[in-house]
Amino acid sequence: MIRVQQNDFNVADEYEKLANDNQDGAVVTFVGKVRDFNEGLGVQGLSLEHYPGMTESVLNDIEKQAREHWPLNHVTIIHRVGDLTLGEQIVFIGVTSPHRKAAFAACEFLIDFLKTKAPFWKQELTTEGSKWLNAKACDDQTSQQWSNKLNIKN
Amino acid sequence: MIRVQQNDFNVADEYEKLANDNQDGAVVTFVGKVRDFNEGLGVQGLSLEHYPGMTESVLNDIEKQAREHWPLNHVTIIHRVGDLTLGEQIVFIGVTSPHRKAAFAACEFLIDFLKTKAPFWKQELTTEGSKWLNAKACDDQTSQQWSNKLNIKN
Amino acid sequence: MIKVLFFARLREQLSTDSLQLTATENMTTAIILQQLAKTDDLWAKVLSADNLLVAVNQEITDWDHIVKTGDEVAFFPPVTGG
Amino acid sequence: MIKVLFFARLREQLSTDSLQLTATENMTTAIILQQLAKTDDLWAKVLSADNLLVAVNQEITDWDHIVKTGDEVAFFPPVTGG
Repeated sequence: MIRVQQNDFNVADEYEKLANDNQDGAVVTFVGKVRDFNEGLGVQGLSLEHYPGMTESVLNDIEKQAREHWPLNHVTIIHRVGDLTLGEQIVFIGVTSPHRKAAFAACEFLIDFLKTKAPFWKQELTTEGSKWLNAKACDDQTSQQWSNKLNIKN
Repeated sequence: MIRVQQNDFNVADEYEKLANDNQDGAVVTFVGKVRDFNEGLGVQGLSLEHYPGMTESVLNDIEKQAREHWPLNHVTIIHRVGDLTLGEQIVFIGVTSPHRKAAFAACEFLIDFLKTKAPFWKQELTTEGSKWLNAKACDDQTSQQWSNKLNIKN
Repeated sequence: MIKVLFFARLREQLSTDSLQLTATENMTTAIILQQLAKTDDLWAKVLSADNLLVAVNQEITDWDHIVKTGDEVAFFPPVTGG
Repeated sequence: MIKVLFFARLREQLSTDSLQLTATENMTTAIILQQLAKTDDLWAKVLSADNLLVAVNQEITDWDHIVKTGDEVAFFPPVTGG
């Protein structure tokens, strides 16, 4: 299940939906939040822009790739757009699998690929004004490492 | 926070307690559940025994090791004992960190080490009677791989 | 016609979120970029950023991708979501 | 005295969860195991399982660990939690 939305999500509700299956021994979730530091400036919030249509199609593709590599049952990807304040939730990734290693690997793969492939852009609202964030080289490297390991063509 | 208990835990409550800190950009949780297959027999439930006192001390030690290797903020480990039926939750591991990679690595480390170091024993209640589970060699290997990688003495 | 979209920093710097272009034969994504860069000094500067990405019909692609009429072409900086 | 505990399959097979032993000089965990194995054929068989683990004072240890009076020694099969 893939959703791109302005509204906040509720982790408890998403967990309930993911975890109702008795075939799954493992449920792994990741939540990314707006934290109060980045490159040394006091962050007061974020504004998130995306490319409607392409975002959903990239997220679907990433999910498909994960399912090709690991035995997954339920997959949930939720990403928020619009203005977010300090401490707010940005992204939820949840996966279930009969096997714990698969669940961990797929969850981390999904967020790593989302960060380098999905068309979202963050603008930081700091005490010194707003500014677009630069992509992190380390995120690119991480995604490249997965690609090499799983033999995925970028 | 470490707890060994007969009662079920509520993931929503545990998530709330973990995720209330604005310094943390990442929250990773793992839930292990009783699943309906293992070695080919119809599993109806599990009975979990432990070594009171030693269990808590091992879990504290594992948490301490994780904190030495990754910048973690909140850590929650909950493991249930006693009788559990199909689909019930067995174990909860939750970690928060400023960094997502640290949160993922620490969460997986904690469950991998719990599985090979903490004195819990599972008895499967199947349609053909109850039987003690055997330890999996792959769990031992996983924990050995962490030890080599992080230079931990077993 | 080809629909061209700009996102994030690019959209802000150009004060433009979309425009239309007429397709010509063998028009690659690189040719579109060069053509747009001729608009004025600002566009030339903004569109010369060396880490620009391009998508055709909502899929990331290369600079030698040939664009046809009806296609949607988007230019944007590296993504920073999650 | 030394307190000896058994867990899981071991506890069931021996029908015993704990017992007391008198400490002797240079008594290692291996010596305790050998001494317990002399109880009868059942104990000899159960305690000869090659994957037994031993903990002294709630910490996993080796078979040459010297045990003193007041110590708590536990024998159990490989753990299977989580």
